[in-house]
Amino acid sequence: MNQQNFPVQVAPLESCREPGPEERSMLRKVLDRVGQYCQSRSLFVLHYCTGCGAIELPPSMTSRFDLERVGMQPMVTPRQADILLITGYLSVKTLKRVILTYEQMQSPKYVMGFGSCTINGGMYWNSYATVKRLGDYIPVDTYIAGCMPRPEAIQQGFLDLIERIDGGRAVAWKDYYRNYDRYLGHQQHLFGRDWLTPTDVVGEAAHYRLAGDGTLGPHTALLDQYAGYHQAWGVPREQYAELEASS
Amino acid sequence: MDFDWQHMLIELLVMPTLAFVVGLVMVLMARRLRARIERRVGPPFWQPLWDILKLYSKRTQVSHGHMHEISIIVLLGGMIAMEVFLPVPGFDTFAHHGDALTLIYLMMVPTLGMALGVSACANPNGSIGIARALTAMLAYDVPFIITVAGAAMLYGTTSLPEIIAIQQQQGLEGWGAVQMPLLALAALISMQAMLGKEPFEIYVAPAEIATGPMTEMSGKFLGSMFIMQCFQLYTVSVLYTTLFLGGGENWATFLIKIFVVVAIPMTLTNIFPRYKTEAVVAWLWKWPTAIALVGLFVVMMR
Amino acid sequence: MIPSLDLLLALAFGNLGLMLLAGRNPTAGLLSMILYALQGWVLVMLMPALAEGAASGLAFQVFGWSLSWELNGLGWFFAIITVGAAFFSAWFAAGAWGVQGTRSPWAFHVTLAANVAAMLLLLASRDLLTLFIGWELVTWAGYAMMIQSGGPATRAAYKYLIYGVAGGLAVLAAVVLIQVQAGGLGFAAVAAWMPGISTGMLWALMLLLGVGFGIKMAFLPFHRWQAEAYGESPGPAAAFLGAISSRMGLFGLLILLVHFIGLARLDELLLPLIGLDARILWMWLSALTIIIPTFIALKQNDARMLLAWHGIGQGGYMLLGVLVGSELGVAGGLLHVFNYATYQAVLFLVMGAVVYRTGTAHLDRLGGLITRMPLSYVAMLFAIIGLAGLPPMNGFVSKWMVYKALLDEGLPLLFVAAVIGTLGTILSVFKLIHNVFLGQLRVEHEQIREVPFSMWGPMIALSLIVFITGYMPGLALDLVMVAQTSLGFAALDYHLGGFVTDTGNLNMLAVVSVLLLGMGIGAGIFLLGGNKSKRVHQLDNYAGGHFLTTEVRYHYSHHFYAGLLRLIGPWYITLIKRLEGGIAALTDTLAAGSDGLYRTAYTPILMLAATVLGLALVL
Amino acid sequence: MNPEILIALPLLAAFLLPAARRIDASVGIWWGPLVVLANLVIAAMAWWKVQLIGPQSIALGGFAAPLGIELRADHLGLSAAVLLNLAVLLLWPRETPDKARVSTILLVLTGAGCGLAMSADLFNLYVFFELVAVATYGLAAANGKGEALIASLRYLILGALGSALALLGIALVYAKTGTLNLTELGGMSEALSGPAGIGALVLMVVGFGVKAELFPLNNWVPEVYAHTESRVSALMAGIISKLGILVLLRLIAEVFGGSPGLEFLLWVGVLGVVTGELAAYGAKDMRRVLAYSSIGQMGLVAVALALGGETGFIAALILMLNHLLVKPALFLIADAWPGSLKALAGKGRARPLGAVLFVLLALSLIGVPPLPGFWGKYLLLDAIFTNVTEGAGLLVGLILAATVVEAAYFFRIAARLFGSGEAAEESKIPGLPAVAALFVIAFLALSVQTGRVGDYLKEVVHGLQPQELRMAQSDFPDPAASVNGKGERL
Repeated sequence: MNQQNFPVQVAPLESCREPGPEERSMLRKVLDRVGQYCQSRSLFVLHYCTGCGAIELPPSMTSRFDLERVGMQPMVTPRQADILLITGYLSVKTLKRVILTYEQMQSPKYVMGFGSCTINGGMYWNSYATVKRLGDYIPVDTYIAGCMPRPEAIQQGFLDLIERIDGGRAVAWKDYYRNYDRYLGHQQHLFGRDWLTPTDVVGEAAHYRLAGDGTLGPHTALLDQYAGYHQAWGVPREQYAELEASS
Repeated sequence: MDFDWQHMLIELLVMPTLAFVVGLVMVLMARRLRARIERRVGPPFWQPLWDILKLYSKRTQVSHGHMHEISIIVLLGGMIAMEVFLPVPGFDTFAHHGDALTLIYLMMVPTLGMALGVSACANPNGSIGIARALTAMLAYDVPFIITVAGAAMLYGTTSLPEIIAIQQQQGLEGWGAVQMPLLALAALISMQAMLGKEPFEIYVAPAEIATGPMTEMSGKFLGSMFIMQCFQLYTVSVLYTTLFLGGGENWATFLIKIFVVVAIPMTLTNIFPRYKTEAVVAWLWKWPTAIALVGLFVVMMR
Repeated sequence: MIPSLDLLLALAFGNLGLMLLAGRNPTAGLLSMILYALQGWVLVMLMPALAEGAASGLAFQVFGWSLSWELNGLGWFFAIITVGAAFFSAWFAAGAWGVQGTRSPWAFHVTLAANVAAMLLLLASRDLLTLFIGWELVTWAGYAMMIQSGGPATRAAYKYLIYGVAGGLAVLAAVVLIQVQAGGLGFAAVAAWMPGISTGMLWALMLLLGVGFGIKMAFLPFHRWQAEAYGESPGPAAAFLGAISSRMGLFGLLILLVHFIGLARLDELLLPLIGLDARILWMWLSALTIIIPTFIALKQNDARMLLAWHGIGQGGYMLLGVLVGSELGVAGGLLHVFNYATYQAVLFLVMGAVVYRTGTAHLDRLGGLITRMPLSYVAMLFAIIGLAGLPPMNGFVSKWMVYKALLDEGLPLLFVAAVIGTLGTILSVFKLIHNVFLGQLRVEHEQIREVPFSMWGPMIALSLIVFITGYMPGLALDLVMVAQTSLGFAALDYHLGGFVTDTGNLNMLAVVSVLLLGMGIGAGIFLLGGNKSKRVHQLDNYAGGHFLTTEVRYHYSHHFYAGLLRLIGPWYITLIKRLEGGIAALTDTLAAGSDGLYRTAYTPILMLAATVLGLALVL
Repeated sequence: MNPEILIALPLLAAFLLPAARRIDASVGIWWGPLVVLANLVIAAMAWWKVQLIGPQSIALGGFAAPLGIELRADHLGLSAAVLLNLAVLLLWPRETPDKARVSTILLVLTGAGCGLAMSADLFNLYVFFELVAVATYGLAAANGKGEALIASLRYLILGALGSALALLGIALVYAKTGTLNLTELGGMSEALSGPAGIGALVLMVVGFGVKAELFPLNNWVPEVYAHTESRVSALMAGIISKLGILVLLRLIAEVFGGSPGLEFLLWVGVLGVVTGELAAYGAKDMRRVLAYSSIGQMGLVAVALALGGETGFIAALILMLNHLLVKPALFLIADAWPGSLKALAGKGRARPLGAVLFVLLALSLIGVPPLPGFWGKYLLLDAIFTNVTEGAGLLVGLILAATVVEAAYFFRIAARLFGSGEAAEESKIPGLPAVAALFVIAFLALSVQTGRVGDYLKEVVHGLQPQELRMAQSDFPDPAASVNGKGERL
């Protein structure tokens, strides 16, 4: 592997931290409150349906339970979605996709672990290829236990989440930015040192003032080391050719 | 032509706002209609507004470059300009500065803006969506243009306020829908396609190309496209009402007319699956075009 | 210097001589720019003298015919576009492009100067003989311009040449016929003679001259030569050729149809059996010229070919507008000549810049250049909006005038045909800008930069003209009116922003202002309405969970509009192509036969046969 | 000096050459050119004299015209003589095994050609024509190559047969009228309006047409031009073919004007244009292309001749003049590119001047304004539309279609020349041989001065004494008196 460094631009951390409640203006507070309310009333769900639990979703969405009543709609791409719904077990391969999808979603974003598999591996606990705890890799707001949970449980989970969003308590997504190094460490442990996504979480944390003490660390340093391979943006062509040759 | 600046400024601000509000209600109506047909309850009253506000209040906003952002501005600007040039009861100063042809071409500006922005996102799903949207435009504009030509022939003018005045002078008999029913029918079908509703819904196609143009749209970008949807419903219905239903005598009848006009495609859309792209083009170039041509000849014979 | 036609021609030919001598000098481009600017100045100064015609002191006597030149309003209008197009093309070639972008800057400057001189000579013709001489010069100068880059251009130019020679000879036959029949060749004399001639003769002349001029304009069914010939020319040459060269055919057709025959006489000329009159026939041919090449353009995979095919299609609007015959229509048709020249030049220049930087114009091998060449992108954006005929650019105004004139004259089907052409144009120009500038940037284009000022300068300047004449069409209409009154039509009633008619108005000042204000409001909502956005990398993109890397070509460019083409693909009939092939094959066969005839061994037998047959024939 | 010297001097020199050669071998080299140079000077002086005092008739040996031999020192004859001498001098062959023998041939050719140009008597015309023919047979084989010999044999057979037919035609004329003097025959055109007269014209067209490269008497052309030295090809295509036309021009202008037999010439000409240009399109090597193109051009001239009238004759003359200057230059320039057309790729870049001039000259052949070929074609079309009542459209269509084909093959060559290809090897022959340069300069002068040359050609045509003027006059007039010095009709 090549040893060249492509540093990720990070602004000084102080200016990247979220301002405390006392620093926000009155208008800001009002707008944030309105925003929170709207966020809780309008939730676009991205279903990550790899497991068997997906079968319980159609009844929740259609005429029997009609989740549109509470402003929920299914959405197609991570860019548009607010909730990432993980239905069932995750293999090591699919977890990579889940992490990419999660990172491509726009904050505030919420993850729902659906079924026992996302909590402790469930019936796949003995499998070498499945992930035991989703929460190690991405921050999860709500787990819905059961194998598999009924639509009523799903509904309850959503309502619970709505309540917490409205109250400003569903902030697990901030944890991902603040303690990115820890999540990345788990990911690297599973996928290897050269694990990379095309997204730029550290940059986002800096840009949106979401950084914390745990944003940078030994694991993000590894990112710098391997960034150039995937992100040829800004890489001089001859260097890129070298990289191509070396890979 | 003397410019009444004060009045114009009011129009410039009030008309888009009105259009947005009416459009929001139209979106709500569409969603409720869908829910009713599917035996659901449907969203609450404020849902369309909440959606847009939520999207605007997103903490992170992904941009794919300046063109991505400029295109949204062009999209909103084109839509606002379009609303201003529509003749609605009490506000038609600007409608005198353009005509039906101007309006039809102005309607393409937001589409072009959206197309450029989507392409700037560098996502092939979006590009495919735009390619399909433009293909659909090529398909539905042929019958639509024939109906516009027929209307221009019938009324002898392309000025929208004039067209309204001519229809209102003659009462219900003077309505375009009565005078040229075939053209009105063809226009109704093209309107269905213009709004991108089933069976002509080819460019959003969530299951196929991941919502096409909206694939990479997030946050306020997506919110702006939701706003565009409100404007679009409003514009198309007002245009149809102006050409075929005598325009608005006053706001009460006007609102009834435009909501009825929107309700038709919104109902139909829920009972159809989607066509393939080439099938959309073939169908639109066959049936509505034939109807419109017959209608045009009928108009020209008179 | 007193501005006169002599001075203009002297400048044009002086420029040609200068370029022949000094075309290799790095300052040649600047020099020729100055000379084109001077020519433009002379033209502007000539404007007041046009009412009675600006005559040249130059005169030759050959075989009893006197050759002399005079510029009238129509020629002046075309001349000003010619000189303008040459100015911007020369500007583009004056800097880096002339050094690195072309095999021979000398060839470019010389052929450009030759084209301008030949066109001015043609536009200043006052009789059919000088017209024909100018015509042939333009044809050959165009050929010289096309072959300069060699390679596939040579083949394309060869095809152009065959068409051009055939058209030129058709014109020649008509000129001689008129000379023999009418006894004179002056435009006025011919126009005075025309009303008296028989219908058969009129058809014959219209066919000969129409074919001759129509070929230059790539009028249907002679449309197959142009795209390749213009597309394969190097950037600024293609810009010049595309902007104005084929409009010489329009100039000829205007003289023929409007000046000589007259629209009223065209109405009386009925086609046998069908009962259509000649004017409607010409209009439908124009409409087909709009539609068919436009949809051929949609299929192209080379940006320059796509543009060149559109150039053919746009020609249809011009003739269509003029043939409507109303003031609005004529003004629209002529305004479209101007507008088209502006945006077509921009488009070819931009593609020239792209080729200069990337080495290709293939639509499958580009993409995402907006981040690298933003100025070129802006220029192309303005120009494609113009080409598509959407507000707020100038192409919308002229097309609106043509549409409106068609509707006012009660020709809704032609209106529909014209709009279908526009719709097709929107589709293909979007494909153009998408595949070249938008979408994903390819790895091999990471390092390219914007072109230097000498190249983006003319592009941006022209695209500003595209916008400004769209905002204030009255500016361009001032020029158009000179040509319109010279053609014998009444002047149109217009103001700076557009028109007030009984049946509908257009005020571009209002439309564009509202559009700009709307964008202002939109910008306010969008930029202030939410959190500030963050630019992400192009590989940070939705791919259904797939990890994108630079090895993944994540750009939809190949087989664009797949659905549409699946439907209309089989509709592209290749009748004309097959006809061309058939004629070529027939010529080959006849050539082989003739060759064989001359290789026969028993020569005296032929002689005796000829003698016997000859005696039998005459006795 | 008397114009008859023009004939006598070269012939005498030709007879003396074998003897003179015995004295010193080098005589064989300079003798011929020197004599022709002298002859050229004499011809130029005679031409100038005609310019000053007008055309003259010369009775050889002092006998009056009907009995004696009449020579006509008029504009046409002397112009042709000057051009012939000039052309022979410039295009003196180089690749010959025996220079003296070629000198003899060329001297005979010059003398006979001058005689042919000035003869006002059918029999003399025939005699000189035969002399020219014999000289050209020799010339065609002069480089001693096998192919050239075969080609010249083919030419010989055709030429001999043609001469016999021409003689038959002349005999017919004599039988009908009892005279062979052209001036006198001009007054007797009624006697020749019957089948015999028409037949005679056809026979003479066939006979003289062999030299004039008329269809289908011209299948010697490609073979001969392809295999002789380029200078000989240039000479034969440039000037000798024009001598055949000159005979026909005199016959038609003075005797057979308006004869139905001209229709034969017309169609022979049209077929020549069509087949010549088509064959050139199909030809695979440069020399053949030029040879076939020559056939096409001579066909055009024949059409112009057949149409007659002032316009037709001027058209024929300008086309001839154009071809006379262009074709030799083309042959000489093309010398640098022998063999197959396919080998031409990229060669033009090595010799840009030659290639550009090649294109320019080709343009004139195609008829592009303002080059002289254009005016020829223009006048030809004018003559067609004026004189042909039926089928003018067909005629024009065929000629113009052939012109398109002409443009097609010339520019296929041009495209190859300027196209990409391997770098051309260095060849001995420069891009633009000096002689070709002279022709090109003359051609450019013609292009610039087309108006003035046109005026002169008008005078030449007027000098041909159209027969209707003759018929009005009862007795035999003095040719010099019929036209005043300024060339205006009386």
